[in-house]
Amino acid sequence: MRASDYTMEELMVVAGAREIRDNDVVFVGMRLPLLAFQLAKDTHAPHAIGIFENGILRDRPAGEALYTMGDTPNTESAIWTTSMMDIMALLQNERVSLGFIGGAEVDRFGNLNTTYIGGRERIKIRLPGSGGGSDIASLSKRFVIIMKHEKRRFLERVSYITSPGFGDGRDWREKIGLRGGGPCAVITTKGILRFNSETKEMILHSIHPGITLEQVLENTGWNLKCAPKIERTKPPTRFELKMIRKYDPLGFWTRNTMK
Amino acid sequence: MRASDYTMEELMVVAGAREIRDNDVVFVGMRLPLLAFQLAKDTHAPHAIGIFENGILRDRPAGEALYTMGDTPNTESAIWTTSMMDIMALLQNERVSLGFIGGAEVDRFGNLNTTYIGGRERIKIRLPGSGGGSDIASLSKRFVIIMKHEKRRFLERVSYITSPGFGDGRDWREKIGLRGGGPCAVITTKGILRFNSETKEMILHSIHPGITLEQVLENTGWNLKCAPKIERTKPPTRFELKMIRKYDPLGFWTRNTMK
Amino acid sequence: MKEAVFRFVEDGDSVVMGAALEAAIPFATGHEIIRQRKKGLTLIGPISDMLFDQMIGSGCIKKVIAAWVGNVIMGVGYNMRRAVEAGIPKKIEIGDYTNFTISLALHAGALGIPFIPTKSLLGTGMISEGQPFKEMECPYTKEKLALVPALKPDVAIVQAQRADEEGNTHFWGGSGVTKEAALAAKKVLVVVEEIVSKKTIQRDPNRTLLPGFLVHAVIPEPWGAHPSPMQGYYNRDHEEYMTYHQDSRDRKGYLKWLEKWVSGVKSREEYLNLLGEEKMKSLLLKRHRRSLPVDYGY
Amino acid sequence: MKEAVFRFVEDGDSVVMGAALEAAIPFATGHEIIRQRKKGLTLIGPISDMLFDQMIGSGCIKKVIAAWVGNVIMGVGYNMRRAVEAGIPKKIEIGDYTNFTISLALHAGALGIPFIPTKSLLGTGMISEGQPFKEMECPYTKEKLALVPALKPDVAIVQAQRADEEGNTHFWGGSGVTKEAALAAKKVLVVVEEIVSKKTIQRDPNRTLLPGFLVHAVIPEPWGAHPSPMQGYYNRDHEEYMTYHQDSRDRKGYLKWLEKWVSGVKSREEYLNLLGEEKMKSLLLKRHRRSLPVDYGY
Repeated sequence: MRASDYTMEELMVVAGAREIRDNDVVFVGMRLPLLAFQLAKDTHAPHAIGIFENGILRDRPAGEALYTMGDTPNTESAIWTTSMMDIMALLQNERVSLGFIGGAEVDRFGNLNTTYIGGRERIKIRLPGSGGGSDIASLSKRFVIIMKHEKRRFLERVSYITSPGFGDGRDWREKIGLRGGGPCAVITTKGILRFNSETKEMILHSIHPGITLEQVLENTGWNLKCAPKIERTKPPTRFELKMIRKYDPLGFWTRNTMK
Repeated sequence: MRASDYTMEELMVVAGAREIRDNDVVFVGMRLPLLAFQLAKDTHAPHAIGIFENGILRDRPAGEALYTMGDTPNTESAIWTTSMMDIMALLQNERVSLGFIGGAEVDRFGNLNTTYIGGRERIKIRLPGSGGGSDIASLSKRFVIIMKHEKRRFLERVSYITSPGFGDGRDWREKIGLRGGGPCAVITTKGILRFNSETKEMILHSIHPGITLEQVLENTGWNLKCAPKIERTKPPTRFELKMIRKYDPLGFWTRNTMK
Repeated sequence: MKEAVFRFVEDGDSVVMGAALEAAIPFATGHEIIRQRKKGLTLIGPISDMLFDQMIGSGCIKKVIAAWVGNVIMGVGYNMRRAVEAGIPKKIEIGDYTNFTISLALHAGALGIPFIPTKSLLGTGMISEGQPFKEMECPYTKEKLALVPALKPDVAIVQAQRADEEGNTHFWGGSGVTKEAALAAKKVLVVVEEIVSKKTIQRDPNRTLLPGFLVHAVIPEPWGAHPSPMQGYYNRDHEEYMTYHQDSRDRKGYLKWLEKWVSGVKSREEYLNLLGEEKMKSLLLKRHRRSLPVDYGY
Repeated sequence: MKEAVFRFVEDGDSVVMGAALEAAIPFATGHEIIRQRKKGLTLIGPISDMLFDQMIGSGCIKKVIAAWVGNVIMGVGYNMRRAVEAGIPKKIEIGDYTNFTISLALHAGALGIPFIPTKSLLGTGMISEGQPFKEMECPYTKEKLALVPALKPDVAIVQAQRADEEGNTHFWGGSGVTKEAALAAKKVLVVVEEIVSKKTIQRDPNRTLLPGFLVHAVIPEPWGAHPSPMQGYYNRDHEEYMTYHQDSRDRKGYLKWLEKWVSGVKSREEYLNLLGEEKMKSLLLKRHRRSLPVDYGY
């Protein structure tokens, strides 16, 4: 499939879905990850379970396109509808193997800021805040970050940590008292980045079709290291695209049709 | 009504019911208090609400005689069936105005032992334990004790506190960190005792029909003080008896028919 | 509705709204609060979706305690940004929580304990000085814990499907932090699609979210959650969220929106007239899916 | 049942049973554990009613963590007394909790936190030395608090009305600490009156007590809770509790009871044959009371 046959968002959904393993318990969240979960269920991860912080657990995609987790089709045919406490109990009790979060700013060690651009003391932009993102980052066994790859978003150091990645690297999470495993991948509009298992620094792992290494480096706010062999992100298959378009028929999330 | 027309248990149920005010939220428990609650609902406290630690809240008596709170008629037509956590949350959050508990041993300041006769170190008899009794004693705004009046049960000092009364008196509850109000009455097989508002010592308030003051004093293990004017406990009315016998048709709880 | 808001929501109160997250948001109640020009309120909720933004813009809010303030499908809330960044129409304070920790704070409030520990928050900007959270070493495991202090709101607005006249309330779908909020609050207002007989409640007591003795007012207000969805009654009106996002981009646009949808209507009835029958019809359920009965007999 | 107990209940395990208090007690599972001569088990439960007493008498129990051990309508449990007071058939240890604190301990386990504070326990004999509870001063209010450490049982036996083959479980009635126990436990066995289709579960997801991904085995065992009641299926068999109380007054009597009702039968089926059709019929519901449907459509 050629790059002109799909959008960057569709590629990111596919990349997100591929991070989901069969039998994963996925803290789904909203937007692209929600599509990624539905796609994974229809492809390689039929046994994955999705949980939603409003109090929903389901093991098959909703019967209609979702805009939010609170939409009525997400409740219909769920396995369990309950309270946020029950869902978060699963998360804190280490029953959740994978979470997804987005971010406005990320840094070299995968820390995310979705609250105060400019920091809490000198607020430039007030963003919506953590939502469940910080909880997922702290408590899930591993999590995937999905965001735009721009120089102003990829910083050496975020000015405020909403959702903790690896802090300043190495065993920071352990020292600070966190139980969860930290970020395992960053899916961006340019490529996929992963983390060095020792230093916990973010490392370029693959580049999306049509993007050059230079473009990635130029749009990263620090001296980004690369994996020994940088891969080319595998484009969506025809079936994957078909499924994404089924779950986002109007292209609200993946074809920029309505914003 | 003459003393020969009713049993001591029936009199105790009536006395228990009279402790329930209209609009009370009552932590009901089992045995005689359960009958007292049903009786109060049918007489002077139609707005009282009963809660049960297995997770039941109801505002009218069950449709059939109950042996335990877990019996099926106690669930049918309840207002709320839920978890113990929700019920206990009401209790700890000061939503419960009245609780009932029984005891094997009680002392001068209303502390109860239902765990170790002889104390934890020199166990003479191992009793069933706290159940919810200790929670009710600690957390309800006021509670009523119902038990047999015998010298071996009414002690200067219990050897083990399962459910706290007023400790060693006065502001002990406050000092120890308890929030609830402590015991307000002890309904026994001989009379009704209440507590001095300052010293928190148990004081004889009324004597049941057919019982003498001497019998009460003889069966109390310390020098029991009396109220300025000791009353005579009002016997059950015909209607009260009728209702009790409706809720305990076989006399299991109140006519000693089956033990 | 008018009377309940007048009597039970007082200036300066802290009020939980939107406790079920993106569904069952008490928009009708929020709009009535705006119309009554309440002052100095603190809003509490996990994800407020755009209701909090609407209320912030009206000037009746002093503080927001939340995990996320914005418009869930569109992103940022412009009134919130204007208030925080430029003090328009009024400077507001934001108490930053996460979804879980707001849930824990209300849970601690409901449980009657002063705090509850968690493994979330550690290493984040939220646990810094001046914030309500503390760190401690666990006396059992020696691990680091964050402590979340109890929240005891003055008012909880519970938006639900049905209740009887005493306030015994049935709810279905994901309830978010609704129960915790109601059990923690000093006053509870229940807003429902319909009032049903007490028997309907008693025939399925496990469906009860909240017993009536904790409820101060029961308000029947059909479509009271629009444009958010109410399971079993109507679907989400996504379009309204998109329109509001555009309308509220600048202050003038927001005021126009406010005049049209809130100040310019006297009640939910007038609001629904404005919304139009056709729109309402398009949001009705197309596919019914009824639960199967269970037996509570003996 | 045989296989599930064989595979998932191991010698030395801690096992929650009777989490719903006087109803839905897993008697069938308890009896199977006795038959398989498991050793060194720790039983956990709020009010065990007579099941724990039966198991203590069989010698497979090392410790009981509970708020109350006995026979709810008759009082004391004779096997428990013999074990504690005289070491017959074996000395057991008892961890004394209250109903609330056992609930909190399992809740903390389910929540993945090491402890939870409470205002219960203060001033009682339960918080004394050698016991699991600690006192602390609240860092917020400076008041005294008791701390309840988390319990994480090896196994939770969940007795419920119905589940699908994946273990998604529906329950109605008061559930006591069942959910907390199951969410806290490492292994979960679900014992139900009937296996239903997944669709039945999905048509009412608020009725779900527990999702199947936490469940290790689903065991259909009709009348598995007898003589305790199961809402919607059968009522409590009070007589059995009275008889057991008399039978177990001395060790010889208990052993006779054990031989007749547990060792002498191979399965629940044989137990029910022994119980007799007439008795079973007398326990069936006389008055059905079905819940009204709610709509989950969209």
